[in-house]
Amino acid sequence: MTPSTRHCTLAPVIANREVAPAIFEMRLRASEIAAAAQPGQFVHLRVKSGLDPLLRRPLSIGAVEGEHICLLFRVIGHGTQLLSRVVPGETLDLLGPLGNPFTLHADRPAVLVAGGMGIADMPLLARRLREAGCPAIHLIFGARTAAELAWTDRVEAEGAQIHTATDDGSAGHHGVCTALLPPLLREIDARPAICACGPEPMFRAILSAVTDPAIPIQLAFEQRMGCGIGACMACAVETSKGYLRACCEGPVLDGALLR
Amino acid sequence: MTPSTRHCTLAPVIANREVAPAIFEMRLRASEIAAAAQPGQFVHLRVKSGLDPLLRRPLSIGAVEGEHICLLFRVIGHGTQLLSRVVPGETLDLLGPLGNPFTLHADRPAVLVAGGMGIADMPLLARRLREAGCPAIHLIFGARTAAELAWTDRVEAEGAQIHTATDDGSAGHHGVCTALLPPLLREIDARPAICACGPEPMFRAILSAVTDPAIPIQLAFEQRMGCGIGACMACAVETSKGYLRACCEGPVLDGALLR
Amino acid sequence: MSMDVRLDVDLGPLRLKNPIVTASGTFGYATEFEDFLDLERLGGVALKGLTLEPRAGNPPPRVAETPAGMLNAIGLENVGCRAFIDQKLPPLRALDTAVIANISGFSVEEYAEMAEMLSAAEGVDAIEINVSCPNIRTGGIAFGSRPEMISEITRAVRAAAPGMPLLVKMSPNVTDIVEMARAAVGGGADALSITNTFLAMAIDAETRRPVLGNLTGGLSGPAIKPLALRMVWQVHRAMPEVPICGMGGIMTGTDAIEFLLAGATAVAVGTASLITPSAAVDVLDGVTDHCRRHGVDNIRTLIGALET
Amino acid sequence: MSMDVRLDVDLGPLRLKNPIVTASGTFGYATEFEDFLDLERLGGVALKGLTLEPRAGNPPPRVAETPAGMLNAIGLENVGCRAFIDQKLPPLRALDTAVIANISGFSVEEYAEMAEMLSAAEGVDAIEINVSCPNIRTGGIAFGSRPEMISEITRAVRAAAPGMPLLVKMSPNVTDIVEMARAAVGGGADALSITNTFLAMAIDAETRRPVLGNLTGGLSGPAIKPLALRMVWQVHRAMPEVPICGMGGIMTGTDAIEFLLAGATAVAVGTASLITPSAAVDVLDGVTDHCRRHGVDNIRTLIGALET
Ligand SMILES: Cc1cc2nc3c(=O)[nH]c(=O)nc-3n(C[C@H](O)[C@H](O)[C@H](O)COP(=O)(O)OP(=O)(O)OC[C@H]3O[C@@H](n4cnc5c(N)ncnc54)[C@H](O)[C@@H]3O)c2cc1C
Ligand SMILES: Cc1cc2nc3c(=O)[nH]c(=O)nc-3n(C[C@H](O)[C@H](O)[C@H](O)COP(=O)(O)OP(=O)(O)OC[C@H]3O[C@@H](n4cnc5c(N)ncnc54)[C@H](O)[C@@H]3O)c2cc1C
Ligand SMILES: Cc1cc2nc3c(=O)[nH]c(=O)nc-3n(C[C@H](O)[C@H](O)[C@H](O)COP(=O)(O)O)c2cc1C
Ligand SMILES: Cc1cc2nc3c(=O)[nH]c(=O)nc-3n(C[C@H](O)[C@H](O)[C@H](O)COP(=O)(O)O)c2cc1C
Ligand code: FES
Ligand code: FES
Repeated sequence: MTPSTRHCTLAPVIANREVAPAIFEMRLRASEIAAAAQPGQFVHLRVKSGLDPLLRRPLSIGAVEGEHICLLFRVIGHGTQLLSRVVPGETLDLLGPLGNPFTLHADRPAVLVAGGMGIADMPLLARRLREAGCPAIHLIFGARTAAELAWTDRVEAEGAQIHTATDDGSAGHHGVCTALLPPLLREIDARPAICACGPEPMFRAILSAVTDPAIPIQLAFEQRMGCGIGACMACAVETSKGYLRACCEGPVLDGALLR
Repeated sequence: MTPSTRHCTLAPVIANREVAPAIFEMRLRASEIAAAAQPGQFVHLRVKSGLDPLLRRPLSIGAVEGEHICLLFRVIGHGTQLLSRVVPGETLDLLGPLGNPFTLHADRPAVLVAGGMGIADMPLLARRLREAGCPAIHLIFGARTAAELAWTDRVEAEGAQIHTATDDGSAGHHGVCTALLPPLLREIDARPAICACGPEPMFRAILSAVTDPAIPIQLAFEQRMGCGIGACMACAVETSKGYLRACCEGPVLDGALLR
Repeated sequence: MSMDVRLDVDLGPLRLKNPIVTASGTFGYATEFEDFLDLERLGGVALKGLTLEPRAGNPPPRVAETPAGMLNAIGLENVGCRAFIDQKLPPLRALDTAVIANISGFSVEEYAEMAEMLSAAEGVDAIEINVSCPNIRTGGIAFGSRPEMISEITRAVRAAAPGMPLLVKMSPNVTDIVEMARAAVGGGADALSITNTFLAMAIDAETRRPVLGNLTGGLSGPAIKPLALRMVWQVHRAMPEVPICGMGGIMTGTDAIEFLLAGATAVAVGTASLITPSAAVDVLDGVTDHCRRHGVDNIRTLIGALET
Repeated sequence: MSMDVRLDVDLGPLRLKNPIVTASGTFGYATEFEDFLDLERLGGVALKGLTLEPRAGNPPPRVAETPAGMLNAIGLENVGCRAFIDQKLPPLRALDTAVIANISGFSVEEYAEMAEMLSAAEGVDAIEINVSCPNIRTGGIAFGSRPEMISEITRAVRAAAPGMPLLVKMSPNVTDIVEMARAAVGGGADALSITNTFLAMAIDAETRRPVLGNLTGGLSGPAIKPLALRMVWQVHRAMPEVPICGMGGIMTGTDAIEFLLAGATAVAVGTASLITPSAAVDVLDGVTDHCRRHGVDNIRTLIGALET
């Protein structure tokens, strides 16, 4: 992350719509952030200008289209609830792009693993991999139910092959998505690079399924944040190197640190 | 005030527009409050449903039209600022009508005295006086400048004679409006009843200008409030009978208590 | 269809039909709220703080709004203990809800005298001793900041009203809330109310004056919830057998559940009632919903159930 | 066109070009903010709290949001005093702003040792003694809740760093802030920082667990402003000659003015910097605007100018 690319900006909301139950896609005009964004990075945004909520909320930069960035978020609490009611014409205070991005291993096949809202990282990542000439892109995507498999189309549009799983079996594999990883790895001839975003149990499943040290694994972490810029030490993630900050050493961390 | 007429209701905002610089007129649909409202009473409203602001804000019920009530408010702080941005379609949580209303002495000429936002009480008061057969209604209205003489038309429409004053001389008498009171009293043949709403210095000026005990003076007070329903003792107004609560013994108090 | 939830709790000897009571000073003498809620749905009502003599209270302004909170410096305006018994208590006698009389004194004798009067009067179900009102300039330290004073008052009230359920309402403006709680229990308290308001101040930068007529006042409302929760938890951990009535910023059923988990047996709704007159029953409904959603069939299983 | 306002103040022996500093722990080691503001516009920067040895800090989650506030239980994660001097201090030396090193110890000797190291290192303009971190389980009472401990630490640091401007940062979790302030001044403090965070707790009703890994944490942000203002006012009234750096929930220039009126000579911006990285200079601009609007040509005339 090059510090000088970070911006604090008032971004007009262009669109905000529910693309799946309680999952919203928001499009904002934020040209500087759009120009600088790398996959895996996030914006830290103020939901309202008052005191409620007080802290910013971190959301992945899901896709970039010209001057626009697209976010995908699930309504889980007070902040995202309010965010879901924002209408075009309002502006949001954004800080970004922040955080350590995915390293592109474009010489190998890429296996992207998304659990739930982890999908939010994937369209931009797939696009940059494709642009960098990545030979093959696979997306393994697990959600609770078919209706929540949002943004699959965006990743497919970057030429990725999609492998889905749902907890209730309403689409794709019936069960956890990491079950799809071993057969896929056997199918792929070269050693791939794995990029994952999702809940920690998913990370643990990946780490135990993939033991070959020559397969790079990158994991994008979520952690409660304060500043988002490395100053407050709120966002500690426990690793074999001690606590690392999800907002600057992360959110993308080398899987080897989590073994 | 008959307790059983009080309601806590979600009222849809029908209109909200700036009728003078930083002065807004808001129309809401609140049929039960509209049906029960008496002049001098107020609604206690929540500006937002969250925690900011926390407390309700008291505003006079300025006018009643069928199921609608009209409020007139000046933007002075955080709450009224937010209120000025409310748009039709939103709903506000209203508690009302609250407080002790003006007693109508409809057998005598009425002199209404409004200082600044004190005008907010006057349209409904003038209407009820007219309906009760009041022989003559005079409005003395003082504001900082001509542009702030809002709602004069509404009172005039009830058949009132209007006497204005402005601090900067841009309309009517150049100076405080209470200067208009002694000449008007001399002009009126019968003993009038005085109803006033405005800042405390205005009340003092009225009390010292009108010493005839046979002229009833009613004053509508503003005080910071908590509950608005007589329970918290927040809204104490100092009177010769000790502290009285602006929200239930007031806002309209007998001027004799303030001598 | 919806699950039955058993809601009754024992605040020491005081059985409440459910854990929701109102907080003293925010619910008047209860009848003010009759238009807006059914008083009999409440576990109990703690009424406006009483003094032996009627009090006029502090000069206005008496309230100020602060971020997610409010300051008050009412100065204990009340009708006095005698007029309370003669005028305010009778309409409450017929009600099926616990009536909690809250008392403030300026000497130990005053507390004892009020306790005697109130326990002789029919219709008072419990006495809550307010040792912490920070708004009155007594010319000295608040009773509630000294353990020996807390036990002395509690002992005196206990002796004056032997059979009466007794709550001591703690002041949060202390270094060690557990020490103060021990003093109250040592003096004979059946239960503790935690917490009263936090001494605070608001200033108007434009006029360069304090906002409150009394200069300082007590902070209440959501802003203090994390402070009050911590105190309830500390006291419960130190004395798990002592029932606590928890309060401070409770606006919703979820807030109330948090206090129960921290160790409160009952909770009081204060500032919220000033904002929404029906707040206390709304909180009760929220608590019941929470229990149903989580399959809790007896509210008592939540008390102190925080997993740490 | 716009009036010139004289902004420099003296925090005891420490001259600040303006009264706005950053609050320790919310501004990292300052360089993290270079993209967002000009550090040289600030009166000073108080940096992340240091300990003698590097510290890993508390298990996550380390922050929680509360109504108009936040809890933190960072647990003093820091690089340690030596690495601070070697790595973090050099980039700050060239800056024209006061550098305030904030120190926490687990024994009086540790405080003294850090003070000696820091005063020997070029580039530290003042030392701020944190006697109040409530997050570290030292197995005992916080230093900041005992007057004798406060004076002992202050004396030890004073002796170890004789020429160094010395601030003592008070804990608000006490019955009598004035007593603690007297202890600090008695021990040799040049000025007082008022206040640190308030011990508090957040509970997740769904999971029945405390939100913070450390169970409790420190409350900061707008929610505490009325509490902090009261403390600044109390201490200033008791000891008008002692300079105070006021803090607690300052988000705007108006908030800062309120602290100055209450008696603060300087103010620190804390939580606000986590929300808006440029907050400290925004507050400075707001303060300057306020002075212009009110015809104040020297900020010093506002200090303690509250009319009561
Ligand atoms: C780097 C990063 C990228 C993220 N990207 C996305 C995304 O693209 N889409 C998406 O739906 N979610 C994403 N999240 C999670 C998202 O930040 C939370 O869902 C959101 O902050 C919840 O806010 P709330 O007010 O609705 O919830 P509340 O529970 O009310 O929030 C309370 C506090 O906890 C924090 N918090 C709660 N859950 C989380 C969480 N899972 N991670 C971090 N902080 C949390 C909030 O920020 C807030 O400070 C991301 C998190 C991180 C750290
Ligand atoms: C019975 C009554 C009727 C009123 N009718 C009107 C009206 O019709 N039109 C109108 O413009 N204003 C009226 N006011 C004043 C109006 O309530 C305040 O202007 C408003 O509350 C300011 O809120 P704020 O958040 O913008 O100001 P802030 O200063 O940010 O408010 C802070 C706190 O102070 C209280 N407050 C501030 N000023 C006043 C005041 N003058 N009176 C009472 N509380 C105050 C607020 O309610 C709030 O609790 C009335 C007041 C009362 C008591
Ligand atoms: C306006 C007001 C008046 C109060 N009066 C009293 C009182 O007379 N006696 C008392 O023990 N507590 C009194 N309190 C404190 C409340 O009972 C309660 O302890 C406190 O407000 C915290 O709860 P809350 O945050 O839900 O309001 C008062 C609080 C407010 C806001
Ligand atoms: C995340 C965080 C970390 C903090 N770390 C320290 C610290 O290391 N040393 C210290 O003295 N105070 C520390 N504080 C307290 C602040 O310096 C300040 O006193 C407090 O937050 C009140 O100010 P505010 O409300 O403006 O944040 C910390 C506060 C926060 C929010
Ligand atoms: S959020 Fe502040 S250091 Fe990461
Ligand atoms: S506002 Fe509560 S008694 Fe009047």
